[in-house]
Amino acid sequence: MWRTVVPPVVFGVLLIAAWQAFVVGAQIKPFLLPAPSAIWQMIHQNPALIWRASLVTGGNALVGLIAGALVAVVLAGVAAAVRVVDHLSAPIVAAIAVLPIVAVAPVLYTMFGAGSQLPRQIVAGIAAFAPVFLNTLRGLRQVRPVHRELMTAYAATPWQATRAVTLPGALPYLFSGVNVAASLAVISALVAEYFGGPQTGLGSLITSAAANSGYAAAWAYVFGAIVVGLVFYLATLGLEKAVSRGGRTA
Amino acid sequence: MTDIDAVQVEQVSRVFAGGRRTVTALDDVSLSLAPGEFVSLIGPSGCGKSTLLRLIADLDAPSSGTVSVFGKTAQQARLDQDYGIAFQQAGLLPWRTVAANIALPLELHKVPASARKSRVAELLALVGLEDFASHYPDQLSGGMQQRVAIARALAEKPRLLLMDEPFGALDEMTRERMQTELVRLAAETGAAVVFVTHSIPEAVFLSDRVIVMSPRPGRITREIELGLGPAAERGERLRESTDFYAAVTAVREALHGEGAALPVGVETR
Amino acid sequence: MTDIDAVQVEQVSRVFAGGRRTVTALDDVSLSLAPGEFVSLIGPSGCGKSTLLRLIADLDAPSSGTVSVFGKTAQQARLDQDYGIAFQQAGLLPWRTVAANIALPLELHKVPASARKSRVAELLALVGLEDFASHYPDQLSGGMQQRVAIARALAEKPRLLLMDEPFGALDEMTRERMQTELVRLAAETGAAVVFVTHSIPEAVFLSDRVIVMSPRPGRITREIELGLGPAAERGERLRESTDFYAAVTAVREALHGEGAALPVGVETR
Amino acid sequence: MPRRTAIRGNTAPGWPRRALFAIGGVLVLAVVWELYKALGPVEGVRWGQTVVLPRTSDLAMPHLWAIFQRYGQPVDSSAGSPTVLAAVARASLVSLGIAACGWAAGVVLGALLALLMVSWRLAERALLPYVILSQTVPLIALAPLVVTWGSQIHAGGFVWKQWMSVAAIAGYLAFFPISVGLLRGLRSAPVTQLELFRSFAAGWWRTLWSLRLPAAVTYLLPALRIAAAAAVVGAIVAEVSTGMQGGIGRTILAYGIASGGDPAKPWAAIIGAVVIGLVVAGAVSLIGLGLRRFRRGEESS
Amino acid sequence: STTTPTSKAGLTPVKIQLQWAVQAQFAGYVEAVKQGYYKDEGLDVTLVPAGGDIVPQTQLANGAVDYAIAWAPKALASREQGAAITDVAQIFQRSGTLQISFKDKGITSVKDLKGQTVGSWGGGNEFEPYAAMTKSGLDPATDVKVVQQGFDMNAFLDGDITAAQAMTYNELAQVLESKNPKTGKLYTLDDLNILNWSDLGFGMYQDGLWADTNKLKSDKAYQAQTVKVIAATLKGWVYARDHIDQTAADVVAAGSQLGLSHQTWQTNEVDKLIWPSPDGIGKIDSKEWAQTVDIALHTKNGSGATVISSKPDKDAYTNTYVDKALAELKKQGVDVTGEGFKPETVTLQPGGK
Ligand SMILES: Nc1ncnc2c1ncn2[C@@H]1O[C@H](COP(=O)(O)OP(=O)(O)OP(=O)(O)O)[C@@H](O)[C@H]1O
Ligand SMILES: Nc1ncnc2c1ncn2[C@@H]1O[C@H](COP(=O)(O)OP(=O)(O)OP(=O)(O)O)[C@@H](O)[C@H]1O
Ligand SMILES: Cc1ncc(C[n+]2csc(CCO)c2C)c(N)n1
Ligand SMILES: [Mg+2]
Ligand SMILES: [Mg+2]
Repeated sequence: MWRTVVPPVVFGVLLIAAWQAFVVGAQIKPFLLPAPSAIWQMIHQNPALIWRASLVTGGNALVGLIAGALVAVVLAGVAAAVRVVDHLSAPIVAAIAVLPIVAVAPVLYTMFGAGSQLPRQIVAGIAAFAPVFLNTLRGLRQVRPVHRELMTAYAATPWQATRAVTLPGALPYLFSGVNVAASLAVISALVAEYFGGPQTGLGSLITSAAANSGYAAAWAYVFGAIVVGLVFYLATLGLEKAVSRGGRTA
Repeated sequence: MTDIDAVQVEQVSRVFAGGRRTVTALDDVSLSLAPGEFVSLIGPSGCGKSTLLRLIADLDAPSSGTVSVFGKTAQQARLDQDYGIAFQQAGLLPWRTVAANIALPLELHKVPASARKSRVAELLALVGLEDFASHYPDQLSGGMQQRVAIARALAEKPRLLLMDEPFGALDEMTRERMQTELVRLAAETGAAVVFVTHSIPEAVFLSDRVIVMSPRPGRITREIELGLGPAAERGERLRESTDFYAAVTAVREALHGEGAALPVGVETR
Repeated sequence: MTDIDAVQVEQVSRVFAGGRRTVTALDDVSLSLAPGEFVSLIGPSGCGKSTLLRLIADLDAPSSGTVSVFGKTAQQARLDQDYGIAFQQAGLLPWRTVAANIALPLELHKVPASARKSRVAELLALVGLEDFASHYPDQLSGGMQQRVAIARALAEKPRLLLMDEPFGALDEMTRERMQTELVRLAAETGAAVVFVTHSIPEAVFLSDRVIVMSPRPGRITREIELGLGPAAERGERLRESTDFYAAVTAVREALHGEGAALPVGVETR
Repeated sequence: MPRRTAIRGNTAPGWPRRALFAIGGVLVLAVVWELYKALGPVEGVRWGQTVVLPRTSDLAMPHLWAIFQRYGQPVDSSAGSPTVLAAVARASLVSLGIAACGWAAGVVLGALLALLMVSWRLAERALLPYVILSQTVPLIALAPLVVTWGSQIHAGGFVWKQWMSVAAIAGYLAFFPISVGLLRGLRSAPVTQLELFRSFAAGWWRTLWSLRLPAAVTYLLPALRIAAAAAVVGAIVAEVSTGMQGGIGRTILAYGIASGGDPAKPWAAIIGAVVIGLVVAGAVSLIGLGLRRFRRGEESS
Repeated sequence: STTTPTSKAGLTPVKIQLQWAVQAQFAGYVEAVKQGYYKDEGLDVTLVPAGGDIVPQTQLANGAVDYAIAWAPKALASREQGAAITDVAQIFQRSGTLQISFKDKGITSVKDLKGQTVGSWGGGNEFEPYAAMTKSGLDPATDVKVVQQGFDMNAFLDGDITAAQAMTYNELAQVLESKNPKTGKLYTLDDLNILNWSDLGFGMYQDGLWADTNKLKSDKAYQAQTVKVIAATLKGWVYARDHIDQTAADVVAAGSQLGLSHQTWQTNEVDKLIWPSPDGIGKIDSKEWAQTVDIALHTKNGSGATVISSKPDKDAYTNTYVDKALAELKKQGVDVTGEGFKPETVTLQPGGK
């Protein structure tokens, strides 16, 4: 605990101190680089606004992450079981993995309506899909031959084998995908706000503040985004710990 | 023998049609096992020991010939759960506790929870792991893991036990203790055992009969009937007896072809 | 012995300060090895055999006591490349061919390419793998891999060989052949050998002296001097001789404490 | 005992079959698209207030053949206007070049970080959380800083160009998978092999070069591929953010602005963006071919 | 620095930061380059396009460019953050921002926005409608649903946004270039209700030319150069007024990715925001300026902050340089007021082609 918490905290404090010293020492104008103290002041002035906007953006990211991960897991299951599906979906999955948000977000707003949060959630879901799908598929393929034969020896039904062996074995892989997907979902939900949807999230606030050179305020909202990302990251780590107690895969 | 044979392998061949060439893993192998009999398969790497065991377990099908288990087809015997099996690697599920690993076959076959619980407790006691019921496999030593795998193989009181080098990963001392235990367990439950091993002393110590195989194509070259006394009485003393050494020497010679050592550089696998 | 000792371990202890409790892996162990002498370490899992070997190889440092190799500190000996080492797993680099794996230590120590090439050819012949020079490790059987690792350990003609259960992964036949080879190699190169094993017959077959250890804390409990004749003459016959069985029995008794078998359930690791 | 199970037959279909399947997959998607467009309601399928299945108007889902037709037509009515295909191809090449620079920069930065973290445990503990959190900082906030501070750099004859800001942002996204993946890879060398090198008295650099790096290849390759995709996405977003002209990101935006009257046009550009992503990922896979011998034992499928 | 490096043919290099990609919104600058007006003044001008997140006035303040085009409210906000910049020529005399809605929605006054989905670009472009709503007793935070408007008008066309923000010269054209699915023909102005913020008294100064305050104070060469830049630019705008079709073609040729009819419309509409300029193009009117400052001081945006918190100091704008430039142009006989300016009627093609 000590060893995992103290070094990053010390590093973070040093980083912020150096940043502050640089801004103060070199008399950097706030429109070039805001001082941490100024950012903190903005956070302090407007915690309720940051909180509300974080809930909106975080909520979209969460919905997208859960939906994207669920679809990815189900599809990975099908692809692992049916080779044809795997080969058919390969180019589409590869394309989804390289889809830029800038390209899909405007299109999604047109397809699903610009007044709702859904396009943002879809963007987050698309971003979360690829890492979870690819990792889970790898995990599902990683079933050890001993375990597979054990299930045959027990005359287990396919569903029993899936539940007893395949799914639990794939969990660590699934989670390493979810870990990556978590921060991707947050950033994607946020960037998607740029192209439409209700102006209630962190993305809208950041652009708005930045366009007026209000970088201290902008970074106060970025701080909100970082905290949301951190919460997602820790939550997925915690979930992984809780679900996959008992240690490594073989 | 008045009973139906536990295992009846008749003129079985198994040919693997690999990419470029075909490998004859078993060629015209016949073998029968009486109920309660303990038979070891020994032979160099690649002679088809595992293949034979897998055919009996219906994890693989013969290219020709028939395998019957307790008078049924191997498949029927598998579906009826007539055998328990243990592989070289313990093959425990790392996300299940020791107790849950042992309970796995019972769970899969819908044994009610209460019956399951008492059977697991029995088995834990049998392999001396009562205190480790709620440990996870990675918290156990290799020997303890192997014992869990054996308990799992015994869970449904099978009349036939199939074991593929189950002690390969153990150190000599633990291994010898496990051997003593296995002989006792087999005698107590009256199960027939097919036991694959690379170790001559192990085969000799455990078995009623040792079957020596040779590779390419996999064939049975010798069967050696041993008379080392009733299972229950085997122990440390036996390992140091002259009878034991004589039997070991006999198997060694059957195996190595009367001292004709192969030249270095020719692999046997 | 007029020469400086190949290995001199004096009153060495090694204590691991783990999270909750400390483990005394070695407690006041002393040992010396003459040049060209072949010594085996045997003992139950966790008695500190590997730890002792690692101290000699300067892969770990003692908590107290001193280790010297050919009269220097263990570290100096390592930097001078006075020893070759082989681990239980072959530990070959999968992306290097057999030849490149054997050449690795030579490459690291900037032996010129031509000298390297001829030495590798020599070593390949020594372990009987001339035909496999450009194969990759995954194309070899376990036994062949182990031979590559041994060739690598011998590459710089070390005066001291450290081997930690190098044959653990091999099947009995291959293992016996490798043992015969090793005895021959050690005799030919005049290297001293420290050999860790779990197998009593192996220790007896190979060694001039067997050192029996006991765990918790790791201590040397017995040293058994063997007189099974010059290395060059050991072979299949020896394994079936009465002398051999007598020696095996002696080591077994030293190891198991005169037949006092431990009850099942008490792990020794 | 490490018994090899490599004997298993190679059941993966060969190259041509795989390609056929891939084309089949794209065709299936195309059929689903057109079927839904034909059968789905124009207003989309609604669940309460929100549209849960897309609208099928030409604006939302143009016909696929309209998109392909659009490729053959000029971008606009001005004299000498190139076809959309030519314009998209040229813009894609521009973005590809910038993404490649960003990727290279990200690889270097990520590798340096990984080396630092692998050689100094404390650095790993202190830095790794920030490496992960760095990816939650939106480019919207970062782009102005990069542009502003980039423009402060005048060293000798060197002048910071706009595309460099784009490449820098692409690199910012690319370094992350590299640092995390390479760190794992460098740590993946088995202890026994590390000790072997120690027993050979090999120094840190020798061990790095001859052991840690080769052992890391299997981790590095997927990381390089993910980084390539990230660099492309980063370049495209950054083009829009920084206002760089000539790339595919800006083209998507420009064609999007016209989408009201010309709905197929932005799709033509979006497909271009996806194609560069695939090209880059494919090119990186070629690196994998060159490093084949370091990937022995990797499962084929 | 006071040393102005000279480039090829002895011209002084100058960078002007646009607010967006090259389009007819910046026609005057494009023509000043094309017609060689900058070169005639001894300047080698580069027009630097901007994108979503690039703030022109920041680029100016940190020295990346020599001049920038910026909207006054945003530039004033940056000044509060320490950016030392000055408005030296107010090119657009009127605001071109509209709120448009389809006729059937019946939105003819600001009050009708109540309960509607209102589009906004955010980022400092939203103060005019916010000020209007506040004035009319609507709270923008609760009485309307504000939706982020993207770069296209699809959300408006699909009805996701009832009242969308639009520039007369750009987004309005985008709508008029789109087909009405019901009729299969292009939308026309008759299909729309338009709230024009400038006409309603909420206009704020938009595209103006901003310069570096400190250099204006201390650097004689920069002062002289500023006059030259303004003079050439104004001449470019005069050309754009008098040659609408040619200008549109030149803009397309300069790399605009939108079509010719769109740029022709845009040139025409931008001209309308400039001409006629009774005081001369580029002059800053103190009353208009005061209105901009007043709205900026009192209008709250979505996050509750006002654009600026105190009145800008006197360095915020100056007519000194534009006056010199105008005098110069008048001497050359250039018509800098455009009294007789008559806008054309531009026909938009589908997709702006
Ligand atoms: N699935 C398979 N495909 C192709 N060949 C196979 C397959 N399984 C086994 N073989 C071949 O059949 C032969 C017998 O293999 P088997 O595993 O039965 O040997 P074994 O006696 O158990 O050896 P070991 O002692 O190494 O376990 C070997 O030559 C092996 O290469
Ligand atoms: N790095 C370490 N940290 C803590 N304890 C250790 C470490 N290495 C070894 N030990 C402990 O020291 C004791 C001796 O270990 P060692 O590996 O030397 O045993 P061994 O005799 O080689 O056993 P085996 O036959 O299983 O290889 C064991 O109890 C082990 O748990
Ligand atoms: C996200 C977003 N921000 C601003 C605009 C509007 N816009 C585009 S050009 C222009 C005039 C200034 O150059 C304005 C206001 C938009 N369409 N989308
Ligand atoms: Mg086998
Ligand atoms: Mg050891």
